[in-house]
Amino acid sequence: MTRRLRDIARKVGRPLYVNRRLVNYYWERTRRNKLAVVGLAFILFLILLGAVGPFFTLDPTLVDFEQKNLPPVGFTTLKSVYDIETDELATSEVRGIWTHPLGTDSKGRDMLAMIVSGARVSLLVGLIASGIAIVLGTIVGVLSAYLGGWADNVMMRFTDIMMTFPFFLLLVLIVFIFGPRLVFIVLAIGLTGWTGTARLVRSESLSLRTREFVMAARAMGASDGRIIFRHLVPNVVSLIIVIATLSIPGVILAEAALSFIGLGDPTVASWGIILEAGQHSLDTAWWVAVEPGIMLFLTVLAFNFLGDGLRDAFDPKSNI
Amino acid sequence: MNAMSNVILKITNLKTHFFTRRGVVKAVDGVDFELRRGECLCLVGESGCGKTVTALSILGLIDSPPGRIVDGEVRYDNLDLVKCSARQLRQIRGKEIAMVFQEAQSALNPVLTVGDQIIEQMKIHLPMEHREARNRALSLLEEMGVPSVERVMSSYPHQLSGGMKQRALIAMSLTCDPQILIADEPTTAVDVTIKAQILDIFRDLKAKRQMSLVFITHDLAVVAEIGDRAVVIYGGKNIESAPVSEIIGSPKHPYTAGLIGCLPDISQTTDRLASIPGNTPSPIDLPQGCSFHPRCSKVMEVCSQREPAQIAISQEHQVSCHLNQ
Amino acid sequence: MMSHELLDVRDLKKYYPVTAGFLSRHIGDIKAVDGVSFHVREHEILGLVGESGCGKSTLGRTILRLEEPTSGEVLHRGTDIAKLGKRELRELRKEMQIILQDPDASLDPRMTVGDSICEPLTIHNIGDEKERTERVAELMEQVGLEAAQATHHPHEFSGGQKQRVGIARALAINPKLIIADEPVSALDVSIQAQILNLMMDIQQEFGLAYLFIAHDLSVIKHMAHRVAVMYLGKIAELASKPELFQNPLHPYTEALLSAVPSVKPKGKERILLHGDVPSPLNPPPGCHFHPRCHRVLPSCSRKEPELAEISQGHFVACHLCDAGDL
Amino acid sequence: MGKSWLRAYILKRLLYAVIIAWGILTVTFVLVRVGPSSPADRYLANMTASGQDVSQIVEAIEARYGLDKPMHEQYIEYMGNLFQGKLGWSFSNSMPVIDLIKTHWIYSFQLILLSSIFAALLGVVVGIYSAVKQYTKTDYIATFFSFVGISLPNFWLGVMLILVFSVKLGLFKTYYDTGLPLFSLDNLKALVLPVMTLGTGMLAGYVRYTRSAMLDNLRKGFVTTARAKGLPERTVIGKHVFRNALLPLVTIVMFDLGSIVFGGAYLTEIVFGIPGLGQISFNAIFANDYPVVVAVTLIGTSIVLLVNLVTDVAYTYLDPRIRYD
Repeated sequence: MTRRLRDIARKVGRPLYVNRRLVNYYWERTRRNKLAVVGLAFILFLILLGAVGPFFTLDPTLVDFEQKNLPPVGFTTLKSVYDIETDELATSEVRGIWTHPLGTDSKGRDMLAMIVSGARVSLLVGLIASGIAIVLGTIVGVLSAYLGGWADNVMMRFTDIMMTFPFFLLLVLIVFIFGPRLVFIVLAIGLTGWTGTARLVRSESLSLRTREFVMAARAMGASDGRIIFRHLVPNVVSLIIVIATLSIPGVILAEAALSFIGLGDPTVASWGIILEAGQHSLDTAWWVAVEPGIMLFLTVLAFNFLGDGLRDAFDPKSNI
Repeated sequence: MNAMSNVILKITNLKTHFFTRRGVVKAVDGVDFELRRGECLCLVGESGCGKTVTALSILGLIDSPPGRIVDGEVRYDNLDLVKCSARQLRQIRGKEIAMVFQEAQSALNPVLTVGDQIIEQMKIHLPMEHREARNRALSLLEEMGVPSVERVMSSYPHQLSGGMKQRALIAMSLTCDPQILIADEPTTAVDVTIKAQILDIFRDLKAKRQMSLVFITHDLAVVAEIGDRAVVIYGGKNIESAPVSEIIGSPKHPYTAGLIGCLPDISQTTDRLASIPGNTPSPIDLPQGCSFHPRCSKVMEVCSQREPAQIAISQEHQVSCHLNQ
Repeated sequence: MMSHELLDVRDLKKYYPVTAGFLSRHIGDIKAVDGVSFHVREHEILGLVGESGCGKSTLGRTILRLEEPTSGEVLHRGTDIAKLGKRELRELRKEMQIILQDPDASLDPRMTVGDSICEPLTIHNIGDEKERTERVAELMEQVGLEAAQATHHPHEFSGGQKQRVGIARALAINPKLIIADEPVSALDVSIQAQILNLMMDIQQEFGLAYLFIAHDLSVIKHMAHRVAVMYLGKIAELASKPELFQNPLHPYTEALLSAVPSVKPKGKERILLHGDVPSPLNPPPGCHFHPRCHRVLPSCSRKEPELAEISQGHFVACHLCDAGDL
Repeated sequence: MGKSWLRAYILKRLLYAVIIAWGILTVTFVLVRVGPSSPADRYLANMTASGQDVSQIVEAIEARYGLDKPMHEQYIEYMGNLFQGKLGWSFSNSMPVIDLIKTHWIYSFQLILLSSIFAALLGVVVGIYSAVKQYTKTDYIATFFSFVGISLPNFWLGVMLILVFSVKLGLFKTYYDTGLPLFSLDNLKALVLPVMTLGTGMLAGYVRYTRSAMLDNLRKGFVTTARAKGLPERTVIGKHVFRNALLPLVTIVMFDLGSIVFGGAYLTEIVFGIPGLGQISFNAIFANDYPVVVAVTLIGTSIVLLVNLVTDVAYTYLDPRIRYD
């Protein structure tokens, strides 16, 4: 059965990227939304940063207590130094230096290097976990809509239970039980985050199934496989792209939130982990909490801008 | 009879454009007509020709932005409605000039009862108590031939059939005894037998209430059944206006003639329909010169160069076509 | 006799169950198609007319088995479609095609129109790549489109052009019967005439038979050879076109004919039906039409009239005709 | 037009809710019990420190609370107790779970209530205004800030607020003071930052949802009808458009509530050290204190299920078209 489906998929499923005219059409529509283009540009920049950035920065794990708590360039901070000779606490002003343009943390690690390597972690977590969630959700959604009957019922009731479950609590439980390892975190987010996708894809497929072009295909004698892969799937692809774009920031935030409450993988410096550490040194080194937060915020914002623009572009009713 | 003094609504060179990202949509681009007291004037045209936008422009109901009346005059009772303040317009809407829309399903608010929606208007325009307004609504519904009026009043739109909803809409438009009723395709979304009933109601309005009607439709057969005079609109302009019998009997514009030839008719048998080639033009880029020339069977060289002026063939019959000049 | 009957529908029924309450009890059926019999001959256009909700579209779809019939037979050249297995049904799809009402919804927005027209050829494995491309070009020209437009998507076409694509797609595998479900009701008047003419030309050129479903009697009169009038899931009257339009026997047909507006209004008094079409879930007893009928008899509310042949080829389901009281 | 079917529907939904709650409880129970340690480990750590013989004590404790039995027996016993309304004993707090919840629920409740009121009131007003003024500068600004709002990680926002208002400006305390009386200005002041933290995201969401729900209805036919009747703009927007926009809005607001209780509110409690239910369950997870985890999950799930049911029933009054079977 699966092999046959795969065969059909190969033969009839022509992915969107092959279809130049249609891609151009949607690109033209997306381009009209300036915020979406800005979002896309930032995401591309971030991907580049994550991919090649670590080759140009210092080692993010390098500890140097001599250089601890340095502010970013252009900022100054007061530092209390114990003077052995006078036996007093002397306050001196510390200036940011270009060796550490974004400053250092309480162990003297370079913030820029940490932010750059954090970008890689956060993006990977976002892409992989939402990838898992979307594939699962799409399979459940399409199958549920197409099979109908008791199979639909079982899958949707299960989805209901998953959706009613306090999501974050579940996540905390799972990560606590299996240990704070990045693999488990990604898996946990992916395996619990598919329900919304499943619902949306199901309802979209259901409405597509009753559309007249599907009826026309059936009247021509098209097989179930052909209808699923040639008509249903290409028509839900745009929805899936939008869901993916909008769910990636959610995943990144979930990982950051887990790290923030102490359930992040301590061996990998994600933005959430840096932020968690920074929270405790607000009065001595505020930038350690501010910098990863800004990156987190901008990334989420960029994905939201892009997702919103794509949704409008794919919506045949929106007049843009 | 002096025709001029009898004019209740006069529209001159009305232009309503929509300013969109893709360009200026000239939905209405120079429409002239006059409505006389007690007559039924039909605006005829295909979808996208600008007939609905014309109707909405009269009452200033164009969504702005993107739409705007860029030129022209709508004269009603010594007032130019185009230049009226929003407040003045509100007092005219529903009270002096009322409208009935095409799809009763979407024209009624789904979450309010039909009764509430009928009464609402009276409370704004007339010094009327709730009870009095309610009684008036009931009697109007009865007049529209609605059975069990009480039930209809307390129903929500989705609980009524299409024909019932259309009647409720007509009753609603009559609550304040307007001078003019503008009906935008009121028979398009209903079945044949219901269509006959609705047309009958309009005939009654004209006969019993001496209502002045602007009836918008794409169906020339309906025009023949109900209209006194007709204005044919194409590409945002009126291209021919004449009494209905003349429009149907001896159309002067090739488009009007084509439209009549297109229509399969129940009262005659034709082997093959005459047809107008091509598609209705998009109001975003109308053809140069006469906007009908790319589809016209009698096209001349001048047609693509110059827009034809409107000329009077007789006192009652105007046409804009180079053939007649 | 059997040879020239392309399609023979016998007592076809399509009910949709209605459930309600805590345990989803079955409380009744919507009888969309309730015992319909007729036939379509080769090269013939049978017009099927009725108001919205009378079941005419469901009938068309049930004949093609896009909906599973509740009971009854649909014989195509003697074979019962209702009993065919999956594979045989697919073979049969080459013989019968459908043209749908909404040209916008009936084309896959993600496919080029060329791919859409080609799809039936792909499904039935007809020809190789090159032959199919040629066939698509040929079809597009036959329906009045340019072959170069094959790579365009539906959103680049107007409503009339999309309907032409739908027609080309239906023609691709040379069917003998086309069920046209309100093919022009979504189109403008001038475009409607183009499509009607095109459908006429194609019918003559390829010797097709149409089951032409419409709510517009003027269109039916223009297109059809014979006409069936449906009311609430049943056929009220069926006769040849001249017979039906000159000598309508069922009061519903009579009222319908008089209700159609015309550019040459008849002097005749109009028969105005009161009330709406009742719900098919709970139709009136006896003759479904009797509450609206202007010639109602006492027996109409008690007994349901049978469809009977009153004269050669003229079938009517009305108690007026049983009684011989015409 | 009674809603006799509604009772059967509510019954059906309640039954269904019980099944879902049971499913969730089971999953939670299993998850917590397969965790890496036993509740007795906590005692163990204390005992080892004081040099006592550990293994005997662990056995004693496990026997005392039935932890030595096979898991399915523990499960049956726990469910049996739950069925009788007994929530069990919190190992880590050494008190009955019910008492623990009784002392802590109010902290979560006041935070969520205040944030919801703040976000909903402001969000709906800004959303309506933004939709009515679509494509104006005000709309762009509102839209932009709503994007910013939904993109701000709320735990980080909390940290930033503390940094600016507490650390730098010294206006507020960095931690929530639990000693304050509930209905006092000081308590309200202590909640300002937490409410801003939790409320900003909600507010931004409501602005967006309200705006899009209003826009969906602003161009509908019945709005034109309402204007054509001469209704003042206030009535058109407030009565006709907003009544229709309310339905999708209620759905989303209610749906959000579920995720806020255990998402945003949870993190906010941690940032500000508010000892609410989120904080308790979080600590309980780390302490393997399964009766607390299961009980809090039960409360959260019940709230979500109940809210969903209430929403669905409310729908039938907001939208007369809805009917469930």
